[in-house]
Amino acid sequence: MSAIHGLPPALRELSMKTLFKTILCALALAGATFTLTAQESAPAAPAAAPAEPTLEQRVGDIEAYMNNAARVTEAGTSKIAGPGPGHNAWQMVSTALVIFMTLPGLALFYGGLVRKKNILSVFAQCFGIAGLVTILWWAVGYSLSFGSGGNAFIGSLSNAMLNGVESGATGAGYYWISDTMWAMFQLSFAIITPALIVGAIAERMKFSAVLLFVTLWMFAVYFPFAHMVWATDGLMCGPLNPNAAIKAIDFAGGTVVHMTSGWSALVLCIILGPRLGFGKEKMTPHSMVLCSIGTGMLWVGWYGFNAGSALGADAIASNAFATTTLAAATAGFVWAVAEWITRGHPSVLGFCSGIVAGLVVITPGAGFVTPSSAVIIGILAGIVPFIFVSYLKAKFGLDDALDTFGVHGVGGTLGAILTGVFASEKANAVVGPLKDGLLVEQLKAVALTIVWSVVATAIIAYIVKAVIGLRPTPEVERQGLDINEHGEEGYVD
Amino acid sequence: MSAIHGLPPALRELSMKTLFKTILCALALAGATFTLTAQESAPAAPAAAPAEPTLEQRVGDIEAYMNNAARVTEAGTSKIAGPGPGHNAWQMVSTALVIFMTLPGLALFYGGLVRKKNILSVFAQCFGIAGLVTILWWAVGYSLSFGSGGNAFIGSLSNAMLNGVESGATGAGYYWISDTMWAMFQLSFAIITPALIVGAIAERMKFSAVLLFVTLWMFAVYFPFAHMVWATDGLMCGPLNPNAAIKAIDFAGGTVVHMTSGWSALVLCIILGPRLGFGKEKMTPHSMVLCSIGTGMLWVGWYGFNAGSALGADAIASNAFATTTLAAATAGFVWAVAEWITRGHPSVLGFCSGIVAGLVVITPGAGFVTPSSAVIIGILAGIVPFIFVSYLKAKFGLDDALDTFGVHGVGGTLGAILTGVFASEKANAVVGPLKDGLLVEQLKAVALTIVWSVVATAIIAYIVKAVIGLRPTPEVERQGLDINEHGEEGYVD
Amino acid sequence: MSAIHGLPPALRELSMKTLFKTILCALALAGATFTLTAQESAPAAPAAAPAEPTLEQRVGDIEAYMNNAARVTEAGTSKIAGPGPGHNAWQMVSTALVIFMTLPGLALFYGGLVRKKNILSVFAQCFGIAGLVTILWWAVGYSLSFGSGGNAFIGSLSNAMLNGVESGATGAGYYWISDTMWAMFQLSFAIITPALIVGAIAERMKFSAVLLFVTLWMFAVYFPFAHMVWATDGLMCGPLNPNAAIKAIDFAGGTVVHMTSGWSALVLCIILGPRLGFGKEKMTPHSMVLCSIGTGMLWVGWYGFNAGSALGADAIASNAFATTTLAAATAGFVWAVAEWITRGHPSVLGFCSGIVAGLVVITPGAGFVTPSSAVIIGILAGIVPFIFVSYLKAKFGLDDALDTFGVHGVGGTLGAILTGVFASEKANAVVGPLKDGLLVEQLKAVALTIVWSVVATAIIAYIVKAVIGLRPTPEVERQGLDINEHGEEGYVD
Amino acid sequence: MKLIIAIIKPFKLEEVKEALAGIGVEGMTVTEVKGFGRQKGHTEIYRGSEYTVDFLPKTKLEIVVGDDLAAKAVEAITAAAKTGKIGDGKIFVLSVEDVIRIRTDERGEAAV
Amino acid sequence: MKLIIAIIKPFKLEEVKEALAGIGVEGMTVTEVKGFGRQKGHTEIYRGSEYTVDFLPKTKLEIVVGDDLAAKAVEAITAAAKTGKIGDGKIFVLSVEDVIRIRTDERGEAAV
Amino acid sequence: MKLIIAIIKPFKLEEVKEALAGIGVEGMTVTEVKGFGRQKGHTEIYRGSEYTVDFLPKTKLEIVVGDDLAAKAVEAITAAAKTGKIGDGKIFVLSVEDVIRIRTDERGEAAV
Ligand SMILES: Nc1ncnc2c1ncn2[C@@H]1O[C@H](COP(=O)(O)OP(=O)(O)O)[C@@H](O)[C@H]1O
Ligand SMILES: Nc1ncnc2c1ncn2[C@@H]1O[C@H](COP(=O)(O)OP(=O)(O)O)[C@@H](O)[C@H]1O
Ligand SMILES: Nc1ncnc2c1ncn2[C@@H]1O[C@H](COP(=O)(O)OP(=O)(O)O)[C@@H](O)[C@H]1O
Repeated sequence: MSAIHGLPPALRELSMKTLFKTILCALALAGATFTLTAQESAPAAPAAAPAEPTLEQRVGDIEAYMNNAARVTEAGTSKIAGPGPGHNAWQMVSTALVIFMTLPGLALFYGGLVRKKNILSVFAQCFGIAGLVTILWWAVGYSLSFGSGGNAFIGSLSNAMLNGVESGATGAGYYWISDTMWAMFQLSFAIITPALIVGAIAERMKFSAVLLFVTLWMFAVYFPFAHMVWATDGLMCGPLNPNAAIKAIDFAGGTVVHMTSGWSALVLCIILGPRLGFGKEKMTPHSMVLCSIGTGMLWVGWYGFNAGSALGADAIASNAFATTTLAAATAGFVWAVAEWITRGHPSVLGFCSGIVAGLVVITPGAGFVTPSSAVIIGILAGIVPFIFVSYLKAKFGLDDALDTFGVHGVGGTLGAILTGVFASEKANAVVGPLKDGLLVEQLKAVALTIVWSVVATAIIAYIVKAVIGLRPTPEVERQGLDINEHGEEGYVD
Repeated sequence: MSAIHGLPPALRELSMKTLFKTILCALALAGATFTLTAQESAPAAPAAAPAEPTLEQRVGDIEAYMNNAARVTEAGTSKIAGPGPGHNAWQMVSTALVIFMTLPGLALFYGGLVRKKNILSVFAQCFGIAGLVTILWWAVGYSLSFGSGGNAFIGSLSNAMLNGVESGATGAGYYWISDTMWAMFQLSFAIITPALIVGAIAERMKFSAVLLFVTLWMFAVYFPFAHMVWATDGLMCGPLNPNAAIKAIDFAGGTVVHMTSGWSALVLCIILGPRLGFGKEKMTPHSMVLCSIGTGMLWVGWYGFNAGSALGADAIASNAFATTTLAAATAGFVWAVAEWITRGHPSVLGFCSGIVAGLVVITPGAGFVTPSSAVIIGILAGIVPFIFVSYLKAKFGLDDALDTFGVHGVGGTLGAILTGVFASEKANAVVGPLKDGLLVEQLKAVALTIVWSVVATAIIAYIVKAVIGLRPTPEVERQGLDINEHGEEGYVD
Repeated sequence: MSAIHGLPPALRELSMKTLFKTILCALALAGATFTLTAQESAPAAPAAAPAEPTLEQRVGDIEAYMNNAARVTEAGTSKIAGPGPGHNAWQMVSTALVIFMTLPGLALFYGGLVRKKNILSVFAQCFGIAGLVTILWWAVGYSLSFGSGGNAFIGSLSNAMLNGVESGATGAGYYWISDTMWAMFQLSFAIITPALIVGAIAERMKFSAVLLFVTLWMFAVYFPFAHMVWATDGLMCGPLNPNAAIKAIDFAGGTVVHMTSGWSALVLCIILGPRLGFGKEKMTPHSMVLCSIGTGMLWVGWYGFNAGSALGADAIASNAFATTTLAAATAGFVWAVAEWITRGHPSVLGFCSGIVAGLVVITPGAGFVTPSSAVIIGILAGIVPFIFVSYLKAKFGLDDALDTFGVHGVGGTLGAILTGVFASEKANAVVGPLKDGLLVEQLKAVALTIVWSVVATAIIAYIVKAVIGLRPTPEVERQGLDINEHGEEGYVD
Repeated sequence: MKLIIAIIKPFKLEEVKEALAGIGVEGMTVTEVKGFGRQKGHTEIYRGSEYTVDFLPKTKLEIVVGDDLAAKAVEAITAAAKTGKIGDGKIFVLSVEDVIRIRTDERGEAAV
Repeated sequence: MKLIIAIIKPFKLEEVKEALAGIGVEGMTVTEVKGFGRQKGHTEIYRGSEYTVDFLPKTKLEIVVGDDLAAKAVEAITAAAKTGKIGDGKIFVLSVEDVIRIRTDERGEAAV
Repeated sequence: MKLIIAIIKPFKLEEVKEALAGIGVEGMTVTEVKGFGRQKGHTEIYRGSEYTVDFLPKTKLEIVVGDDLAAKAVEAITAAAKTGKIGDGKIFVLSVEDVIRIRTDERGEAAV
């Protein structure tokens, strides 16, 4: 609560009332619009023909494309109103890469870390979440996140069923990418975020409970955060919303993706309780091979995540590509060396953990910091989550099975803060006007994200527990989720 | 036969004679041109210099690039005659993605589903087909499919050995992609199509028989279909051939890829007979982990397949990207839920099957239907093949080992029909003039594809059986193909 | 030594003195600059505003982008001075693909070939090298390779810590890609090259020794070669350096990547000695499944390597895409058929080896030869390394555990020579003025690469041996590197 | 009581299991093993090297039965596992001194 | 000397090991096996087909002990492995004629 | 007849097999097992947790031989498997009541 009191007056006024209205309304509307209709509004009739652009203007438009900038022609007159090929190509690639991160990237990364008897449950959760979230996103999720005409906390239902999202139009996301690709790119983020939570509750949550939890969580946490941080009228959208109550910046999802999932994971894993036999039985990863493959895929897929968040194949994307590479490689190396020094062995799990931590921590700043800052961020990313995971976690007796909180929660929070420290207009002109006091704004965003995620998750978790229960029977858990919940085994001789 | 009688007169006239001439000629010519020659025709001498384009025209050409449209300058005068970077980049990415679908995507998807002792045979078949088809494609395949100067059923030999396919030229495929990339993109389709058949005959066909079968099948089925459906003078190329006897549409290969392979798989698997012990011994997938990895790769690779078929990074590609995503995710979820309801468990194999079914069914319509139609198509894709595979297949006593027919045959046919139902000019202007009566044309295309595939495959299968035999000895089959046919084991302790 | 005497006088003069100065200076400077500083030089102040470009010039610049050519406006006046979207998008994709080649591609390819007890050591080596080389590259490596103001053998320290490498600038690599992406693309090559060496020394080298060896090797071999072959003032940069002493061509790294790593691998594996039990115990690949997955990933990733080396999504890239595909598929098929004929079985390892050999051999010529030449190169790539690996290796009693020398050393050398034979201005205009006497220049480059790599590796290996020792204790080697060096097991039941 | 150890061809497991169930054997323990006998293995080739794999995959059954059932069990296994080809496997019979059912602490024949 | 063969539930391994260490048993050999008994298996579904998996994963311990320790060892295992639910497993006791420690060539009880 | 159970270090398998072939032993069955004895295991580290792995991979041989060959077989195994280091393993000798060759129905020494 005190965190809320630290918010600026404008926000305080809005917050409590609008917030609850928002959550309730989102949940309510969801049901209402969840009916399928194949009818779609007719395409907008062409307005009265405006003046032809001059040759100079036409060249200007093309140059704008080259520079990933706004068209110079008046609205509706551009001869190249559709998506620009290079930027749109990169957006398609990036979206495919982010989907690759979840399937099979994250599924392998997490799947390798569980015991043999639960590997398929991890895959089922990732596949199930991908399907569920896609359907939600199409129905109302995109619209609640980015539909126009909402408030600072949530969008609207004006784009339900992707109504009005035209593949030939641009501008919903950025100047030169197809509006449809914007919706798809954002979908890929909406899929991976709840999938990250799976790591904290692995090996001991019912499949039905996972799906119900995720459904509610998307409405209560994800859609509002996507809106608040990345919609032009969002509460915390520093770069685009001049009226933002919190002028924070988040390039590719430090708060929206990693902090929400990480802190929610913490709460859910506490409410759920530890795995049977935790602390007594050996629970070593059953396949560091799969985990390593997943790590490589996450690394590569993350270019879509970070460099794709430039929304164009421009200089910002190139910079984000470099910062991502440097942070990931450095953090992986530092984590392994830290293990080497403190425990005598540089482990493959150490490399994997460090690489993912580096990727997480650089995410919010990827397009805002310079490459050399990324190296420093990478070093910190290899140290801070390492200390948490290796020393502090045990103190708290947490069974964050695959360290979702340790890596995404701790790392996402660290990243959001370091973005405030290292963001530089040398890397991105957007930073210029926001740099003053940025760190404070970042801290406000961090505080709001933590409080919101923790409270919402606690409520949802208890609802799910009450309605269908969270955990399988002890026998099922002992024998493994794979054969009991999915009727299959991961490996058959 | 009666299917043929249902064809329009123009076609009936052509068909019987030309058809057989085509197949025979293709087979015959193949041998003749299969000799290697490094000499290539000299590049065409530049014609007498035409008038310089005006500045306005030059800007028009660039705008045409931006819109993935035809150049405005006269032929031979454009200052930007080569491939356009954004579109060509996307074509390269797409081609790489489709190759990724086969290697390792499909190999893993299928390989995970066989028993441990046959995993390498699946890999060998995929690798072998990739090599064989590439060599055929370079020698004559591309030319028989797309070489100019052919008839409605088959191309010519004018581009044998990729002669005349210049990387600096455009137009063979579309306005702005390199002709070479067109040949490579199509090659990636030519590789995966016969590789799909492998699923029906897994665990019990000799490697040599697979290679011989595929060689003949490419000439008798694939090259003709690629030509008929996608060449500008092809029999069923509705969008590009004003004289097409069947004005059907197939965006990314519902007939060419999935129906030909699926129906051929059915016939081949019947002629081959079931695996030893089928119905008595347990034949569970040996690794749902590998199958799941393969599914993820297929999903991601399919963006190259579908969005790549727009032949440019334009609005159509963006739409195809969205329809592909929505159909795949929805179908996966629906299939798993259908299992949950009917059998008590949502299995990972259910998710994987549904995802692939969704991808298959959306393929022919990916660039022709709207995103919301894709959701409906996804739902049907999660139900119809599910019913076939789970209930009907057993009735027929089929040993379609990995369900190539159930997913690609049934799904491809469903997709071709649904494309006729849902294609909309809102999604793609090309649909406009063809929409009237489209469903009937689609049904004709479906009928022709089934009849042709079934007849050709039956003939080829019996030829291969007569010449070298189809099946290994029972001992070899019992012990596994890996150690006997390839001298290796998949896993060594 | 006699190889050196065969060099042209200009080179002979330079060589001995400059060479040693270069190596020493590189090693010395490295230490000095290895301190971290977050300060970076201020961006260059804008020069006095030059004349506005005319509309014609502006259109010319855009056309130059379309054609991946030099801007027509005066330096500093272009309205589109930044990276061009299509080309830059392709460069980002290519870089991601090359990173995918190492992680997880190469790690899987090699990891599948070792025994179960050493699989994680291969992953650790790949991850460790990725981290180490990235840090070196950022600190001084890029600058020593491509920093301006160096000599024919090595760059300078002017771009240490990527100072002056701006994401909004172009020209460091090529006309339209971000300078930052050039640095990242080259980084991905710098990572995979030493990682290739791992194959020769697998299962028997201490992790610390690998890291120390690689550190020294980068300074003594990699950075100089990247400079000599690809920097505009490099000793062997035929296409860009009019003063090059050796006017050789190497499109994507036949000498720089495959020959340096292959020949160094040979020397290192001899100095290291064979694995305990070599020739007596069975040392079969523990998982041809992993190896096959890795092969598929290498194939797909290689498009970034080869087509990415066009530094733009242009006709040259398209041609390189085609030659890469044809050579890989052909070589894989030929190798397997060669096995079939000589040993009775086409093995999956045969396909994998052939595919990688095809990719290696086409690499130096990918953008310089025609597709049909690529087929011939593919055939040779399937035969020559096959003969070496299957027959000659055993004669020499070499324990090149995973055939790094057999495939990359032999294949890289073959490729460099065949590039001299098949390079054609039909494929690439750059070849025109160099074609005369090209084969001799290629042979000189080959000789220099072999001598340099062999000598430098021998010295470094003995240094590492003296300082920290190369091999683990016999017990550790017997029990496996995984549990002893990394405290983990690859597979846990 | 007797411990019957049977080494059989893996694909015969199902049939043997059914044959044993037929005569009232209610429990058994199965292990995957590698067998070395008269049956020849195969050759594997990896690049330069050829390896003779002379260990073949076999399935080992361990069945404890009362003395009365032992002969019938051996017969049932022999009948079900036979193909008549080399490599069909062997059966070893050992004497068991005591049997304990962990769940109930029962001992001797009652625990079998 | 006796050879004690115990088939237990896999997750009980750690407890049984500790119980045995408690009474002075210093060595044992562990094998992963599949067990078939009164405990029912589960059903697996793969597309069209349902399979009943009636073999359950079990862990087999082989422990050779001197005659004096045998009874205590059986007791320790029984106590540690019991859950009271079906599938807890069985213990078989066989007589061993000789034991040899390879490293030292020791024989008999001294080698145990 | 005797059942010889030998627990050896995995990398000694080839040598032991050859030694046995040398004295005329024609068949054996091999199982991968995990051994627990005086030899210390190693420590594995996974993020926050350290695990002591005290089970080491071992190879178990089961060889049935006629009474006459038993002593020689034990000797051959001991000689071939010895490294002199801790963890070399053990050999247990049990008495076998009957042997049946499934293929031929032969029994007793003839079936070995
Ligand atoms: N003396 C033996 N001791 C232990 N196991 C044996 C022995 N002889 C054979 N076996 C097992 O029986 C299997 C079959 O024996 P083999 O000699 O191949 O054929 P057959 O059963 O026709 O005599 C072997 O693979 C091995 O596992
Ligand atoms: N007669 C037998 N011979 C060999 N192993 C047996 C026998 N009976 C049971 N087992 C082993 O013991 C395990 C447990 O037996 P089961 O009948 O399921 O339960 P319970 O231990 O409660 O009697 C089985 O899975 C099997 O491995
Ligand atoms: N009492 C025992 N019962 C069963 N197996 C044993 C016993 N003692 C040792 N073993 C097996 O022998 C292996 C080697 O024993 P260990 O005590 O490590 O060394 P050593 O052979 O030098 O005495 C163990 O790993 C275990 O598999």
